Amino acid sequence: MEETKQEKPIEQPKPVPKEPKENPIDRLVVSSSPHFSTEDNVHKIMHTVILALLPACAASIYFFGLNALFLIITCIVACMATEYAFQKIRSKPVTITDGSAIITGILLALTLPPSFPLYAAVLGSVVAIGLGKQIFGGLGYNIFNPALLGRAFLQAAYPVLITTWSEPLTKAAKQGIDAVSAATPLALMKFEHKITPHLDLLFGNTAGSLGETSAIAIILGGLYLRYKGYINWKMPLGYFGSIAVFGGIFWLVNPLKYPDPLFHMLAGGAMLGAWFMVTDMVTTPTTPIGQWIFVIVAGFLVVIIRLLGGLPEGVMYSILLMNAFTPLINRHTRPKVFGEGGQGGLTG
Amino acid sequence: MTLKTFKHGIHPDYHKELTAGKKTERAQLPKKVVIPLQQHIGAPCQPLVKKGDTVTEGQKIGDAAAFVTSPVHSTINGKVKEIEKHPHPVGGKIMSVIIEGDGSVKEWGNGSIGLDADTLTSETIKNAIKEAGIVGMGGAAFPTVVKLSPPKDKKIDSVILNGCECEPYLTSDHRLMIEEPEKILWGMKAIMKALGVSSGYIGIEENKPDAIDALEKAKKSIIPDLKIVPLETKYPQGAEKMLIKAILKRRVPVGKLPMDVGVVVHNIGTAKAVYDAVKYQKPLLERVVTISGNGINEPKNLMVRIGTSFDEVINQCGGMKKGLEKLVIMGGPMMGIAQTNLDVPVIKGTSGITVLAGDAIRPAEYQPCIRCGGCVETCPVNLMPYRLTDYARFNEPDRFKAWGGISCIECGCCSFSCPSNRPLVQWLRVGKLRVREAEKAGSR
Amino acid sequence: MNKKVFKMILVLSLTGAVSGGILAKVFHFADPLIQENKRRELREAIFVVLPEAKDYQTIEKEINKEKITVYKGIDANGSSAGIAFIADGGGFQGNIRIMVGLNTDYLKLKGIKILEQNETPGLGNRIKEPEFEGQFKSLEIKPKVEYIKYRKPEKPNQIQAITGATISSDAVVKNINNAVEKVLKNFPSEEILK
Amino acid sequence: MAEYNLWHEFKKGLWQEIPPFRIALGMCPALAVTNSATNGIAMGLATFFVLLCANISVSAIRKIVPSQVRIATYVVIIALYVTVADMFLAAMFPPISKALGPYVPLIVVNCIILGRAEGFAQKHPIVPSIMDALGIGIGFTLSLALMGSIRELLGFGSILDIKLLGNWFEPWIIMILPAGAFFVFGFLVAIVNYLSSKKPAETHGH
Amino acid sequence: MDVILIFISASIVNNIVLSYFLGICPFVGVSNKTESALNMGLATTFVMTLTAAITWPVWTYVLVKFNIPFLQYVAFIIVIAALVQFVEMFIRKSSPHLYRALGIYLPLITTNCAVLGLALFMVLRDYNYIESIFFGFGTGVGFTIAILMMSGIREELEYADVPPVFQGISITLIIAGMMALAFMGFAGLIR
Amino acid sequence: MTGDIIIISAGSMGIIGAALSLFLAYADKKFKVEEDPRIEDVLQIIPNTNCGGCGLAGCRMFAESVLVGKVSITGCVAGGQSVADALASYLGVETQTANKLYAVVLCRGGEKEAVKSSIYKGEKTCVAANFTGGEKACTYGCFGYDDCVKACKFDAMAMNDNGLPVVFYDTCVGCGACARACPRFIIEMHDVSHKLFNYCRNKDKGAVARKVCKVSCIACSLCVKDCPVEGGIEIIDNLAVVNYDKCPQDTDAPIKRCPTKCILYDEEEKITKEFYYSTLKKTAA
Repeated sequence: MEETKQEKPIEQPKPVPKEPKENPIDRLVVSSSPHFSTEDNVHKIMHTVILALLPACAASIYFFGLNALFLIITCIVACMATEYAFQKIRSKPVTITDGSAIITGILLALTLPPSFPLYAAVLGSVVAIGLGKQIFGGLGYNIFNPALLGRAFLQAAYPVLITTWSEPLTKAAKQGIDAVSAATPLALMKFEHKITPHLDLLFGNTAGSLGETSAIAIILGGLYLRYKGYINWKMPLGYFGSIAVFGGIFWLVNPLKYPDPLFHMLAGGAMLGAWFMVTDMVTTPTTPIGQWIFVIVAGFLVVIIRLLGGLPEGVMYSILLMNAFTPLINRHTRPKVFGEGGQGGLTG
Repeated sequence: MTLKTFKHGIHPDYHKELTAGKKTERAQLPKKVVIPLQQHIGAPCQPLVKKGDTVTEGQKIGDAAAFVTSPVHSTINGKVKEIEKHPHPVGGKIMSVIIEGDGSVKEWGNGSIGLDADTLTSETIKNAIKEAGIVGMGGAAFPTVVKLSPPKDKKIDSVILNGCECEPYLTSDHRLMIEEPEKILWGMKAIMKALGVSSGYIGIEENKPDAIDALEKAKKSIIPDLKIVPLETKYPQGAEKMLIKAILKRRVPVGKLPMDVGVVVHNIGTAKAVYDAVKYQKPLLERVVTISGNGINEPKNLMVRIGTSFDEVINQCGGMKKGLEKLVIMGGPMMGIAQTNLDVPVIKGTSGITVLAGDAIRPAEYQPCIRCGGCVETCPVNLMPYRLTDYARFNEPDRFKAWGGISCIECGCCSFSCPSNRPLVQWLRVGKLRVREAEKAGSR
Repeated sequence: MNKKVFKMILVLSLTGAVSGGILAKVFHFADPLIQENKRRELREAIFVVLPEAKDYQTIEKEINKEKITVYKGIDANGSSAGIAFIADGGGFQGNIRIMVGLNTDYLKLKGIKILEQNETPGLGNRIKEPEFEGQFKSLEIKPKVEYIKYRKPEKPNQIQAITGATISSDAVVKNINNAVEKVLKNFPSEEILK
Repeated sequence: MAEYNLWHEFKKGLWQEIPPFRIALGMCPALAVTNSATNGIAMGLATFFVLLCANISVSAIRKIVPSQVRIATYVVIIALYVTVADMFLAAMFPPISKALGPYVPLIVVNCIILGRAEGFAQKHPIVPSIMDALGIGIGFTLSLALMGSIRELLGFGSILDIKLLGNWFEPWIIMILPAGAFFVFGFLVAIVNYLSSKKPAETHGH
Repeated sequence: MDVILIFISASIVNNIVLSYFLGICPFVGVSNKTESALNMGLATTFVMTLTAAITWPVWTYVLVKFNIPFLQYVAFIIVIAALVQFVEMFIRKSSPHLYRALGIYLPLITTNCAVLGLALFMVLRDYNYIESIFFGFGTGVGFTIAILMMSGIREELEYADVPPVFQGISITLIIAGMMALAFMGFAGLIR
Repeated sequence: MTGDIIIISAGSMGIIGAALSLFLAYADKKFKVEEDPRIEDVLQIIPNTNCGGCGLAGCRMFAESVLVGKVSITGCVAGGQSVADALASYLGVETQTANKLYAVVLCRGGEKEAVKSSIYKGEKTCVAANFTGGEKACTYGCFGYDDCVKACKFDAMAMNDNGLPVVFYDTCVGCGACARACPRFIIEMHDVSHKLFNYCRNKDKGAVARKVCKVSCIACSLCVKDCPVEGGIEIIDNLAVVNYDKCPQDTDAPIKRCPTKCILYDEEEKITKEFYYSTLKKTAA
């Protein structure tokens, strides 16, 4: 018995499709209903998201110069290379052209400080795609937002490098120095109780990660996505709303100590998070109620971490934490099946 | 005023312009018809004729003793050539009577339009409908008389005529409403009489204003207090449960019938057939079939004898386009059934024949689910299809059932809206099958 | 049935008793060594923050039911080499215990040594690096020890915080300030110097 | 026959059942104290000692313990040896004792020890139990040393405090943190899975 | 107020599984189904609360009083072992269904290092009786949260295309690592 | 002093131990639950793969049932004779002979033989394809997807080059999972003594059947005539059906004149071997 088991081939050969003799067009197609489908597809969505990210990239290059450009390119290339390598090793179809790796690369780059060393960015990209996505089986199966996972890994691996910020070129030029190490608006708020003017935050005239600075560029991209119908309006709106409400409560309690809600929304990663990470389809709930829970709790966590926690910024952790809860949320917020529950057919 | 509708659903391209403006033409008399002995939900009929018998148009050739069943009739004059298993458009092979025609046509009465409603009793109407073999003509083919005979404990208070025709491409009901509104309304009146119900509704999607006009105009003299309800154009507006929700705001509970909330829903075509049956004792011999789709050379609405083969019908519409992959569907593209063989006959439930070609066919390849939630957002019965399909694929009938999978109405919204092009409905069907299997095994 | 219960009780209590006995015996041998280790550690820490000290003397006081201990350093000449005490307080994650050495003039620190900390490796835990600890050498404690960020200290009572680890730096400074304040209040210099 | 068995009992701990990768026991210490190779080895040895003593004792008294208090009795015995080990470390190697912190007492609840006591020593006489403890103990120590080395190398650039990677290497602090421990452990399990899935395939060719 | 902080700290900020690596074995072993994970979490929470409630007096009134603190481990573990066995018998009697679901995992609570760890931490941090109970309860809740999250993720992964070598313990640990990363966001929240 | 500590330690531990064991003894008495401990033992004996071959819901159910005598000790088909023997000796009853079953795939219309009528665009599993019909014109034959192979828990099936499932005669334990997985009921479970099979399920008339597949049964009745025993083979529903009660299984006489070679004798072992050779060749190359 043992012997025969050993002999048995591990790989079961798939039948080789035979070339049909007759012209295949003469044969009718059969498929299960519906035989019809929407024109949207994954590639289209992904490419639109990339397009929507361009303003933010452009803004970061404007403010931080070539450093930003190199960082973005490095992340994209490293992400695509990792995806390619993983899929080759697993002998799965290579899907680096579907754009999802590019998005991860851009998003990762946008969360890094401009002076971040490129080798570390490569490490982050490998982690983002390798650990964040491919280990779960690739696009669609990942639990955590890959870009944020990569960034969280880097934050833990290189805590110093990732908190070393520089002033944007626009300010540095004014001060006549090349690159000045500086604090982000949130760090200034937290440790030195200085509030950066809202206008600077809006246009991006502050120190910070590539994509944290210019709120307006991100809003542009986000609105474009919304216009194309690829993001659910609930997600950014709920997230901002939740941040504003909880931030506002703190502000009302002590306006001197805590910043106003608008500051919360404009500073740090809240913009990028709200438009491009909370709206990530794969890692957020699919049910209507679940989506509300996700954004509200995430917004709450942001405020708590920013104001009471040890770290100045909480957007990344708030989203990662909620990502981990997403499967549970999905399971427990199943919409009520039509006609389910109650006898109330007549009243319903 | 916002239009009445239900929650969720989708807005596909309807492509109704191909045939919506085309008057219904009478198809050529077929030389041979294949009458399957089962064209309805319920017990199959036993043949009443033998090979070699001569039959006339309208002669009953098959019947069964069961309650839920419907007799079948010969649709031409001729001779029974064979009684054997023949491919059926719903799939598989069904015992069918094959009749070779002699080319003659029977005349059914042709008097003034209208019924002598006062002299008709509920029983005579029901009897006429039963004898005429009328089944729901929207596709499900449930025997009409059964719907008209509710159990005593179920009080029916409303009748809805379903004129939504939400399936893309199909226009057969639309044409019927424009061309024969009086007959439909008289049929409706007979149905209401049979049920003893006074409140009637006709639900029509607002993309058919001409049909609404025609019915509004005609109803004044026939049933003045009938309500014609324009509905939002949205798929699947025509699904029974959705229609009842939209018009009466009632929810049919899971696993229950419209009857349970006091409603009976009939199709437009059924109403017209009821009129014919009651007025002329004419069985269901022919029906309007929309032949459309981008693979058809001349899309048309045809009045076709039941039993005519698809091949013959398609040939009368200029045939199919050459050089492209083609998909022939009985019904519309959302819920219709793909055909492997064009030898199958038109049956009572064939509302259309849609031929898709080339790029219009959904590709076979699909990508992994990106959990966009599109299927959850569009599902009219509030399911989570992406999750249910996992349960179906990994054969977990318990979970499938617990998550409400058996409530799926297979409308196809989920697959339609899936950006990864996943065959969700197919998996859901597998899941439902597995639940049934598990239940059978459990009760064993 | 009763026999079974009896056996259960016997086995478990016997096992308990035997292990209790064995442990007591082992403890008897190990405890002096463990205590010795602890003493040596303390001694070394005191000598780090009070470099001139060759010996020390423990002074304990109970104030408001709280025991405060200071160690008076004694140099080669037998005169006071400053006093040392432990500053204990919350850090970023868990407690930070610092041995603080104070000059006898009660104006300047002689040095500090981080005894225990649980800060983020690579970030907060750089407080135990000599570059950071060294900043406290001869630091003025009046009015208070302060930290500043991103710049070199400007005043004699300032140190530079560790970049990215503001909270840990802050915790160290706070702990030291608290402990110093407590010591200054309860151990007037005359008392120590005598 | 006995000798053949003994060798087998010893050997299985080194690869076939190497903890914590193949039999998922004793994961807590494997994660918690392996931030440097030294700590890993120390923890491994301490566990080894307790395992050996516990296996011997349990095997010796296995016949007189009633089943209702079996687990309680065994854990008491284990706790006894753990306390001994703890005191020994505190007395002789204070720095290591400090680094291992509260994880030495947690050897008591290391599933490996109770697992082996329940699963093996309880059913076998003393000598095979010793061999089992030796094999599993050595396997566990090696595993911990391996994990400690990897984490120390990536987290500090050194192994056993000897700097191996030059200054060009910016240490990955994460490797010293909980998250890094989970990642390294996860990957090691995957590698062991991979290696063991390859093995039968090789023999398949013959 | 203090007890609430202790509770939050034990359950979320300093999660016993994700930042102290305690209780990994059941965390990995019983987290493949949400239902059994929840039951395991509840059983553990129950045992933990009881442990805190019983070990505290043992520590204060026996070990400290008689000056025999070195018996700590032995005394604590025997209490825990007895408690777990009691819970096992109780569940077996009261809910055979639950017993079958948890089955072999119940004894695992004994070797759940989180339980002993909790008793040791409790002593180390000098909590008073009420604080100890809240600490025990909070730790149990923290364990439950962690194992529930993990089970949710793992149920999701049943349908995912995880590479075979990573399936099982490996991916579970890696996810735990990711969760630990995410929980780092709470660092410094309660000092 | 030392003596004191030892006595105190030993004493207090002894008391704690005694107290707890008393407590446990009480709990043990109070919460006593009787469960047949033999269930675990039986689970150790049977393969415990939950294959469902016994027709019960899982192995535990089988263990419970066999202990109360609801099912025979030969009920575990996956375990076969050896498990039946082991159970017999465990339960102290006389052993019985287990019928060894194995799965037979009754369709040989693979890629080469069957005519294709359509292009299937949908999920490539048999159960899904059964809703619409697959590529092949024959509506009774094998779809050529691998539901049965996936259902096999014993690695006793594989798809061959011709797109048909192959049963490994030696490895098959006869649990029937594949037969249950097949939506067209092509796979049947047979006793090992059965050797003669009609490898076609097409119930159409000969002319129709012949059109869709080269190896279809056309109901020509030649095998019926050639069968040495009257009524050993009958034509039912346009199919030659072997009546195993009557038809002798030691002769290949009936297959000699079969025009389409759909009825074959002693083929299963051959198929398995052929498959081995072809795959071995491939792995070597």
